[in-house]
Amino acid sequence: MRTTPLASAIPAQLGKHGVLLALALLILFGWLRYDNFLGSYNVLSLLRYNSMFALVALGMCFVIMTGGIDLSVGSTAALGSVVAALLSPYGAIPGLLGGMAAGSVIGLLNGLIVTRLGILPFITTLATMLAASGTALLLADNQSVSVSYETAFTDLGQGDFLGFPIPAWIALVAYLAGSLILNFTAFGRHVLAVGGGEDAARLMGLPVDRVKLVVYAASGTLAGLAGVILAAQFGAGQPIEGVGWELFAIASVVVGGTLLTGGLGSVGATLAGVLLLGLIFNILNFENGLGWISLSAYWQSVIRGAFLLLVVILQAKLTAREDEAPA
Amino acid sequence: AAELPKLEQKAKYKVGFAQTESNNPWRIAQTESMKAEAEKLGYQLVYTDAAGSAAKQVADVNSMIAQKVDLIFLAPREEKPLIPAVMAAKKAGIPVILLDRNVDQKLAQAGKDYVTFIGSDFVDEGRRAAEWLIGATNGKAKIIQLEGTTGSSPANDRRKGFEEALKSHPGMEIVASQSGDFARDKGRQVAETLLQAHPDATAIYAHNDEMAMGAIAAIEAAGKVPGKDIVLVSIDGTRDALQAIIDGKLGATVECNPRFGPKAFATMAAYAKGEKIPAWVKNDDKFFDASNAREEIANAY
Amino acid sequence: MGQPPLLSMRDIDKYFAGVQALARASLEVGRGEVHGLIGQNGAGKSTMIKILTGYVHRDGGEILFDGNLVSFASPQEAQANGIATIYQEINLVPYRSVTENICLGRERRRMGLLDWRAMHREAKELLARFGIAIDVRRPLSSFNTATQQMVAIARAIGFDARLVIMDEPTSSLHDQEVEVLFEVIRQLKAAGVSVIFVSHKLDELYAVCDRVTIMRDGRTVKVADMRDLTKLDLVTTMLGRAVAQAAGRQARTGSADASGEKLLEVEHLALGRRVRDVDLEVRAGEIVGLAGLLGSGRSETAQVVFGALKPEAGEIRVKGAPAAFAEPADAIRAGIGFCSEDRKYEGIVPEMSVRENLTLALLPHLAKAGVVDEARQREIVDRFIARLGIKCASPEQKIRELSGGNQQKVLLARWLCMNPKLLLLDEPTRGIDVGAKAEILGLVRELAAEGLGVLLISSELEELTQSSDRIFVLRDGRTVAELAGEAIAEPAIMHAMAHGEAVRQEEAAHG
Amino acid sequence: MAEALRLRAPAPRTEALGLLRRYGAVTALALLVLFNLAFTPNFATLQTLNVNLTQVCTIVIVAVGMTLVIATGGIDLSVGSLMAIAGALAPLIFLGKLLPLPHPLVGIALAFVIPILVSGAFGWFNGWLITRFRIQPIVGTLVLFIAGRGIAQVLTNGNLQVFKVPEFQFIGLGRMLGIPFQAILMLVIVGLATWALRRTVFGREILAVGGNERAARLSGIPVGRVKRRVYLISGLCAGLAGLIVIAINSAADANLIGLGMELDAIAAVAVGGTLLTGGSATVLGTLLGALIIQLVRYTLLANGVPDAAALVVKAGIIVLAVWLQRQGRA
Ligand SMILES: Nc1ncnc2c1ncn2[C@@H]1O[C@H](COP(=O)(O)OP(=O)(O)OP(=O)(O)O)[C@@H](O)[C@H]1O
Ligand SMILES: Nc1ncnc2c1ncn2[C@@H]1O[C@H](COP(=O)(O)OP(=O)(O)OP(=O)(O)O)[C@@H](O)[C@H]1O
Ligand SMILES: [Mg+2]
Ligand SMILES: [Mg+2]
Repeated sequence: MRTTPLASAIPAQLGKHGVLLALALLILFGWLRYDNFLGSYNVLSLLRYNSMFALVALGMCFVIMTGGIDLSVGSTAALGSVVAALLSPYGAIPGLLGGMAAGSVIGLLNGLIVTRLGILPFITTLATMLAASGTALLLADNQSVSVSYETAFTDLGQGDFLGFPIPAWIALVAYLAGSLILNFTAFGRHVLAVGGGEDAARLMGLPVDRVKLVVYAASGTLAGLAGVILAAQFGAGQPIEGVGWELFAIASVVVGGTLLTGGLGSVGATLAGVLLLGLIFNILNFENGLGWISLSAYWQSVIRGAFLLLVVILQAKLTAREDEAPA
Repeated sequence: AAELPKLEQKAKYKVGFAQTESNNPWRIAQTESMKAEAEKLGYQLVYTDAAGSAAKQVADVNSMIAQKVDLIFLAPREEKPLIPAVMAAKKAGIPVILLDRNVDQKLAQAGKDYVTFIGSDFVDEGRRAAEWLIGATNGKAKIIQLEGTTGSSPANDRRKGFEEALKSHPGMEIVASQSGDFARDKGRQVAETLLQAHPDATAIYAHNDEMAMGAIAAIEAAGKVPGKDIVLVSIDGTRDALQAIIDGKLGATVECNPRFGPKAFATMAAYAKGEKIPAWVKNDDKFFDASNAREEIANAY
Repeated sequence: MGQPPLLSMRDIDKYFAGVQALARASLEVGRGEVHGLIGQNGAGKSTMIKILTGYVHRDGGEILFDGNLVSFASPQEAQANGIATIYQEINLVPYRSVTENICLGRERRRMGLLDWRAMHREAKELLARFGIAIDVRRPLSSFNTATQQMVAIARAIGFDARLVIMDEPTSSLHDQEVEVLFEVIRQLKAAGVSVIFVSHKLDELYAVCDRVTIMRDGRTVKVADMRDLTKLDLVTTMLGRAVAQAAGRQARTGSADASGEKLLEVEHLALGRRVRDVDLEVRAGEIVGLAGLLGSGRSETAQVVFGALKPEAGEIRVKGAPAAFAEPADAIRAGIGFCSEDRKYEGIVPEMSVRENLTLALLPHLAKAGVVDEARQREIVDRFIARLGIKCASPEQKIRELSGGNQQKVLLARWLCMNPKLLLLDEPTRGIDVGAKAEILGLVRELAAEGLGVLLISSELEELTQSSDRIFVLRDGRTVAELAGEAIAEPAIMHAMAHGEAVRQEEAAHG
Repeated sequence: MAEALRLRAPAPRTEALGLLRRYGAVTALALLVLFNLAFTPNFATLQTLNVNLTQVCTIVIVAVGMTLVIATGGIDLSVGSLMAIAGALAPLIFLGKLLPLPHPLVGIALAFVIPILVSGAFGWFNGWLITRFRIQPIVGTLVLFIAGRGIAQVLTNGNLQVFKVPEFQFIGLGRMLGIPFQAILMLVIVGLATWALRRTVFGREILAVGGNERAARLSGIPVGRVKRRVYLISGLCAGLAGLIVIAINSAADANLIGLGMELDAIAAVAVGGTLLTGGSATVLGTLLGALIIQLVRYTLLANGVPDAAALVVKAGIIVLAVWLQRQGRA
């Protein structure tokens, strides 16, 4: 991308390299160690499953670039899945739109509380996280809501297009759009400016509040979309799903080299981050498949933590080097 | 729809066990029992843990399919969201045996989409708890219900069974019903609060033993005597619970045996031989109270 | 002309937490006029401007812009109405590219998408007007304070506004850039654009302004044509008293200290592209000036000496003993103080009180067993507030609420109260009014007389020549000249700053 | 001229807000108490106070550590997991599973010391990670958030450890002068932290680092050490809380100890009026914040509000309380 200003290119590039390197190594490791690891079945179901997290992480990426954070994405997705499931009998489109709308509502709520009441994003979205899952449980009457198999709704999650999972297509399109918006629209640059220095952005006359509002709304909507896929892929709206999704998303974004303090970020690297972290679970399952050391769930979380540590340190080292490099 | 996939007879199998979560004694006992049995038979066990997420559990099953296991034991996190996993396995020609929870019968049937369901009946557990309590209080009690994790199917079913059984007994009144997340600490805190708000309560029904243990602590903290001032009944049959029964603190507990290993692999062998497998291989769960706690505690988990 | 003035602010009142910052202040700017705005630190200049641009809301008064009543809700709105502003603290986004910092808010689009080529070109062209040629794609943070200031100005010019406000734009500029800036201002004037120009440097006001408004304690005390106003009038009106004319060179502690012990010796210091080969020496009781063009490496030299940056090569000796400080803390323990040029990002702790800020570096000495001796703390704070004439509601006031100049004074006090042996001052009088400036330089000299060694980095040659016993001149990170005694004169320094290599060769030839 | 009138809103308003801000949390708490007195069956009893005090202790203790961390501009997601580690470790020690014990009392003594030190060490590790590699606190502590519980589970193989050791359980069940011992612990810790923040150099350093890190460093404040210390303290607090939890339950369940504690603690800090951006902190506020959250929980349970609805109400109250706090800061 010749036309991207180096300013955002350099760090993002390094971030990319860090995560891409790790990703490549992990894939190589899996390929050498396990049979059928790169088999189309595994790859496709991996993509199908992680497309949900990809969408959530995309929204998170934008929020974080403004210097904010959105803890509500997980339960927003759950809410979206419930709404979508309830609407699925009326067809794929109503389900889709319904789920996304539910997400948008939570997202807008976040945006409004953050901008109008001036409450910090962390605490705001912490609250809406509770609210969203509460609402989901109420709507679903405390249990999973079966989707209708009469309509084409389930294709949104289970269907293929050109031999490629539809959810993955959706995520792909979303990321292309995201990258385009970030690098080639005024809004995208404003997002980064707000994250780079809110007061400055304000004094520069940028519509800071509107930018934030839109970003949170977008994050909510994407979470809602993830919820729609959740419902469609597993045939049920699940009010108690989405636990810990926000942390998964944050981790992917950071692993992708985006600064949590805002102002710097890369959409593509975020996607790589999602795949990287998603792959860990898959690898661990295959490891158990070898049947030598059948890892307990506990060791798995220890290993996952250690791995995150590794990647984050690698990431930090790269960015640090970038800082020192004579600008 | 297509035929139920067959399982050819082999000396050694590579079987998958998709566990729901490992964050409570019951699940841990279940996993141990499965691993032990697999070891005994010398089978290779592909074990995955969904950490309480139905979605991840489906992904886990998919990774098993990718690894071309011979058969999958699935302990469904929930009834509906696991349907895709069952169907995917069937499509890949891998038979599935469900453990301890069934899947939505409208969407998948035993003998057609999966081999069978081995397990207890949560609704029935709730009913048995209710029946004991009715007897123990001769039909008159103000009950506090400590529910399991909101939205989880055992919580829903155990509540359903219990409340249905009480319908015919106007003397049995549920004064408060709140979730204790199947956890001892949360159960304790909720019990403390509810006892405070409802000092007239005479009985507690906990959806599992852990919460019952918490409730006992709460009752004692409130300066009352568990078993006398307040009657407790719960579900699972853990060693703790049986000890509490012996100590006279807990009234009774409905067994919900986690040791699925032997029965699960036996069923698998039978299926390989081509025997006819019933749609529901019921666990005949015991019922523990003062009468049998002493002799049973030895082999409780 | 019958036309109403472009801007007239009348009877503006402003309270901050009950304290009155502006009292019926007024400001009137004609069309195509360059209007000076001057006043002591805390007089209310910046507040006046922030009120005009809608960044803070006024508590009273009215604003007429182009003849009609206005009340901008936000800088955005002011901008949209043709008012471009350069605020006192540089307010740009460090991480983003120069282009973005210039073009944000009025992006160029092609088919709905950003047209980066056009925007880079525009940024280049705007900067070219200031004789600056840099890679506009690089993050702003990779350029030095002066360049950043120029970018801020370029941004403001970029909006073809009808009123351009500059709040102390020259505080971090060098004479060269200042000249360029003036040229641009004249261009604007010629184009009929009005300019509000805030500065503490009198010469600058006389150089560009047609008229001037003098503020004092939140009031407008005088409006006059620049021509009809002598420097003395201006200063006395502004301070409300006569100042002891800033003492000239003769008042310096004199070359006697050439004998003083060597506090600091720096040899062949190098760090990256900015510091290549710096030699320095500071003796006890001596004020050593450090001159150089922008980006010549002075600040980073100071930061290296202070242990804030790690040198790649060279030797630093303190009192003869080799010293390589890993952390500023070590340098401070060795009796060195450093007052950064970047007040906002390296100086104040905004949420803390004046008291806490002032004693921040002193804390370890104020503590008995880790517990702060608050009585002593207060006593010290009160003393320095008095001594430096810091204008604040009380020592408990949050420092962010102080005016720029007063914040600077607090930061100076932070180091003076340490009574250090060696003080590194990077642009210490930036944004300080003439009265305070004379006081501060006087104070520094007193301390020097008591044996303090001072390294004074300043962009004001006058300041340097007046205060320094010795001056080192840096050029592109190299020490290119050392001037002492009678050799200290502005022409000599300028010559060295401009074509230093030559000088250096001569020296080499001699030795 | 209506506009001018709107603009002419000098001192009084700001002072009113100042009051609100100073007493925002208190007001919220008072309202809650009044509500309960009105609607919650037999609320006005000592036992109620007792129940709430004992239940809030662990949150407060953890939240105090969290307050210090947040004051430096950081955050600590790992507290829940650290509680689990400490909680899992203690029984292993006094039940003698880890090391042979010359005398049971020795085991009990060690069971207090070692777990707290261990979780403190992990806390320090958080700080080291964050300072050494300049990793964002949220991510740096996320590592132990994930791995920490795993470690605790590995220690115990996920098994529940039940015990009856009165000497040990005193911190959870004991009483001094009729006051629950854990409540006394809590008050002592709150007092200490308040004093340290107000009077000591360390307190100033914390606020300076949170307020402007670069300035703090240039003023000779050992930024790295300060940060590592607050995370260490946060770890110690979490460890202590972990011990209290298992003591009350006379059982340690590595899977559940302190689950979700990080969010409760952070909420308490925020509701208490400490800025999550760092540079300011009020430990007493945190205490109030925790009490508010606890009382909300109690109120909802006691009045039989179903879990789902309770979540929504909680959300509303958190936002409201924090908003009250913010007034006057505006
Ligand atoms: N945000 C604020 N809160 C409280 N008081 C403030 C605030 N901003 C400015 N003040 C007070 O208003 C008065 C005027 O400040 P202002 O910044 O306008 O002075 P100034 O003329 O710009 O001084 P300088 O030349 O040093 O920049 C000062 O006394 C300052 O303490
Ligand atoms: N990459 C960077 N990020 C942030 N600040 C920087 C960077 N590079 C240089 N600076 C700052 O820019 C300022 C100017 O750089 P330098 O010290 O080399 O020139 P100088 O002679 O001090 O110029 P000035 O007159 O602006 O102080 C210094 O304060 C330096 O710390
Ligand atoms: Mg000013
Ligand atoms: Mg400099």
